[in-house]
Amino acid sequence: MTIKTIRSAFPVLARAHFHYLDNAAMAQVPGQVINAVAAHDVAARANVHRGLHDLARRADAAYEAARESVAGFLSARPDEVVFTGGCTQALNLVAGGLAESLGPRDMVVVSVAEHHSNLLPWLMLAKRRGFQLASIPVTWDGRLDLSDLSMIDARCKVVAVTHVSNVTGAVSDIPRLAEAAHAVGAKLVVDGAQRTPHGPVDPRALGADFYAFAGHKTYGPTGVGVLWGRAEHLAHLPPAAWGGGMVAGLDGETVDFLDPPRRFEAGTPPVAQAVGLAAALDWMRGLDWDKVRLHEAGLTRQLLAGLAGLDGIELVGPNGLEDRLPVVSFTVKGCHPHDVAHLLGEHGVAVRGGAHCSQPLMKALGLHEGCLRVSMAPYNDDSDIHALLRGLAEAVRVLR
Amino acid sequence: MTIKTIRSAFPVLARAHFHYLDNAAMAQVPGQVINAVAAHDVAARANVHRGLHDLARRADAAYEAARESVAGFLSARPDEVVFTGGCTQALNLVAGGLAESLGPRDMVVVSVAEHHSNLLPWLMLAKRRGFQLASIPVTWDGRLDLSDLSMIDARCKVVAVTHVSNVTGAVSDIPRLAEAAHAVGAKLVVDGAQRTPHGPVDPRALGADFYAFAGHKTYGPTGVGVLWGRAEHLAHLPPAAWGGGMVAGLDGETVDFLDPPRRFEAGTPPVAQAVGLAAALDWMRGLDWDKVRLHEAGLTRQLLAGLAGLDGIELVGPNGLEDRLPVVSFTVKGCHPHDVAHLLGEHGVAVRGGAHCSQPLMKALGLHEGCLRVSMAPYNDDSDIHALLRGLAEAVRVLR
Amino acid sequence: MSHEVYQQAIKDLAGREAGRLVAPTASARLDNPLCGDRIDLDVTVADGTVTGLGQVTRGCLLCKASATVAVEQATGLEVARAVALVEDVRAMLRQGASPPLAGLAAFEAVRPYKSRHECVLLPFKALAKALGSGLP
Amino acid sequence: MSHEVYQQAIKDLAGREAGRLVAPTASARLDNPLCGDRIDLDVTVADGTVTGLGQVTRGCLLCKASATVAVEQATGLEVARAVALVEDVRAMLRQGASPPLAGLAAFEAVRPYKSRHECVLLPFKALAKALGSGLP
Ligand SMILES: Cc1ncc(COP(=O)(O)O)c(C=O)c1O
Ligand SMILES: Cc1ncc(COP(=O)(O)O)c(C=O)c1O
Repeated sequence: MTIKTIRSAFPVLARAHFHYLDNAAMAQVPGQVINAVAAHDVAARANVHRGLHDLARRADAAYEAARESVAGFLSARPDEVVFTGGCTQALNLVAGGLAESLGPRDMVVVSVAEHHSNLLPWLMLAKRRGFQLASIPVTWDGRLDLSDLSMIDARCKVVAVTHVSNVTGAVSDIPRLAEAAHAVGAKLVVDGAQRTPHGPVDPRALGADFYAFAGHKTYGPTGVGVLWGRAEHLAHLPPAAWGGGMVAGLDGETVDFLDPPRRFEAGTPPVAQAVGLAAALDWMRGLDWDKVRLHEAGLTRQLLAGLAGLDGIELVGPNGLEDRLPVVSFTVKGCHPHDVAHLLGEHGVAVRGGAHCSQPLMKALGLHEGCLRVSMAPYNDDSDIHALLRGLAEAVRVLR
Repeated sequence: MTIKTIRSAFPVLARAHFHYLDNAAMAQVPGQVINAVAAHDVAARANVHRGLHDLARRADAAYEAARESVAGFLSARPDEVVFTGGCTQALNLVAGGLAESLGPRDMVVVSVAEHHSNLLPWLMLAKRRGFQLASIPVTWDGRLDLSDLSMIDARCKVVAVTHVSNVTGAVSDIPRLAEAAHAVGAKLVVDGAQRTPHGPVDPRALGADFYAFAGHKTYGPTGVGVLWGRAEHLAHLPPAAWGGGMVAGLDGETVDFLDPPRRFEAGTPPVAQAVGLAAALDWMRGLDWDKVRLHEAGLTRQLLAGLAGLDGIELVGPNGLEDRLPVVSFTVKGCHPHDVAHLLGEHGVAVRGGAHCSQPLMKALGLHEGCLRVSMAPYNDDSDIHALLRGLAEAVRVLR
Repeated sequence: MSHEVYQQAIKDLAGREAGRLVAPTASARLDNPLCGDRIDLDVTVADGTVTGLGQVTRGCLLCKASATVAVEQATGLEVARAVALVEDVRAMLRQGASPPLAGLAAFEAVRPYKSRHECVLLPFKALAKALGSGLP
Repeated sequence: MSHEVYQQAIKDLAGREAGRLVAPTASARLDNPLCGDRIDLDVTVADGTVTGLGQVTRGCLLCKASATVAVEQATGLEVARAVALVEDVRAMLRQGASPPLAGLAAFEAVRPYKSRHECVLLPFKALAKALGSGLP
């Protein structure tokens, strides 16, 4: 399995002089995912659950097989896997469900490094239900500062943190947070959006109680995400969205919800997208992740070294490779991130500039104008890093 | 434009001896929709909003063009079109937003004919926020009984009804309901899931304030739906899901939401699915709907006549063609709907049997075992009706 | 039209409804609200053995037929054995295990139709419930 | 690398920040929190005419350059005219209308880059806001 083989699976990468380094926003998609979705829509398209004709049986089988594929990726049980419309929806689902039993004497602990999608649901529900919200601060290099976890006390019922920062690539110490949360009987919700693009993960072994991720960042289709939850917790979680396909009985005001996972899948689920996500995860599981991780780390090292050689670059986040994934953010002295990203784009290098839906982190790190983010995937190679560094030097020359 | 031309757009229909009459659960998809989604994922795949590279600009353009296409289909403004994960999610979004300002002195009026997706959100929010829920009853043939609308009184803040019944095909008198709702200052939420598969619609002209529909029932992808709302109402509707991409500013506890429609699109939206839906609606807008409606009515007439000629069939819903779309439900004396649907399925005829996520209607009509539903689309033809009637006669012979 | 699932044996079974018992030791009502199926099942037990069974079922042919097998062939079984039947029937349908009761052979044809498995299982769930084990 | 958007004219404009006025008739602060852009704009008005403008802008080059055009070329305009500029700039960017101020010609290159339109518009929105019209 060479990087060339990996690249060749992605039709979009065949474009010449095109360097996609915006993977943390949305990853590209292998041809087999595109084909799986198309094939499903031609040969197995029907609504799922209790269909009695041939297409419906195929759709049911494909959808439940997709659930098993996700379960395999997460080393979990299929009935612990809930398909949602995205990572944000998964986080809203678990926040909405858990918030049902929270009130003014309770607290939820998030971190300053959260993406808005793992902050706003808790913030808005806190206003609504009156519970407290506290934030784990970050260190100067954007890591969660776990030196004082005393805020995770008896009032704390939920700790909700990101597994990997979408800005800095820093990997959170989930086992340590799990220990702190479980010591006070709190549940640990982990936002895995930036972790799952870099290989299979075992949220149960990490100590998470709930784990969310997005299809489109994991080489799968848009329009699908996953909420995993321990069976014992899903069993008690009330649904936070309601509709067809999730009730067993409905008699007047009495509603009898189906067991998980269907209780959480109100309405027609994203069937073809779940099938596409399964194809993406199957593709991922075919990679040698020890090798891929080395490759990604190599690119990160190369990038960090290249940035160190440029004038006026200030890193945002860890400057080493330990406990970090291949997401690297930085500022360029005297240049607004949007101007730089724009010029890089003209140069065929796709990166992102801005606040990255992480305004509290930007504020904590004093980044009023946001920063530039380079985020890599297994299909990136030296040429992408070279193009970026070359483009960066030229952008600075143009802008200054 | 012949039915043959229409059929030929749908790859799945090329299968011999295959009669798809389960369109109300999920419609089939034209090849051009499959291609549009695949093409997007190869050539314009990136996250939307503020991307500064080429792919991101294409993604933005494609996504906003999709919004314009939906707006065209609904004779609406693009900023009145919110993309959601489905019709159920659209209904949860509007219910959640409107419920924010409802309390114990308020009332929401639904109907007995609602699909669970337009009932459960209101029912659950009523429990939570303490407002009252009242139901418009149905007549013996499953139509909304509008003879006494006195329940739509000063306490009533929202009327939420289906445009077309997913069981009976009956078309609700939306203008009359709009008049009643608006007379008391209530808002009218219309569930258009079963209406949009049968041609463009103008919710504003009908008097609706909000209108929801599903992509997968409208010849588009799964994983996408639409909430339309009058600009003047969307402007005041609080969001009911939160995440990235929907806030302008976030400062401590102060959240400044973006204007509609983005305020309601938390997280990465179903970009490729929106593009696919637009392709589906563009395909629809290319049809001559006067002709298609005649064709659909002809099939309905043929089906009703055929059923009348069979022994022990009892119609559920209107027995005529007036104010009804091509959805026909019935029971077969002495035969459980699931047994009949199963045997029809073996015969290559896809129909649905059961409660159709409409338990209150089943109860009101005394259908403990549910019913069989035949639902048609423009691509259906005589041969489908013949196969159904033949299959039905044989199923009855086998089962009795 | 394939009649495999709706073979005569199934229809015959479905046509034989035992009716309720007059003096049951225990009873259970079980619904499958998704399709409106409902079974009322009565059982008499003596010395740890099922000594009598009755049932009235509203539901599809498969459910009615399965209910008949349950009442006709679970009589005489030890309670623990009767309770375990639901798992055995599930294994028969899902994993291709052999039928735990002779009368269930007719239901092997249901295996490929996953959405019908519940219909066959419901009477055995009701039996387990009546025997006080709760649902699996 | 295409420099069209970042031509020398834009860079020159961005480099000329007028600074705040000492005794403005009105001021407005406007944020684009999505990218952290912030403009503080001061205006003096006499007899229905804009007589002076000042600004300090934190933001990208396009925003800073546009702010310079606004303060340098809106002076002398009638208030209503100055308020209307934001719509004219929008029309220039979106519909290809001609630049409402000579200095805006340099911004025609921004047309294809929709996500940058807001950067160019912000100073003109601030101008309209300062002139008391509220935002469009
Ligand atoms: C009338 C009606 N409303 C709402 C829905 C829900 O749509 P979806 O399942 O696509 O969310 C359906 C379809 O299942 C329906 O028929
Ligand atoms: C860390 C993190 N969490 C959550 C999300 C939200 O994911 P989505 O936008 O796919 O719902 C993202 C991506 O935008 C992310 O990077």
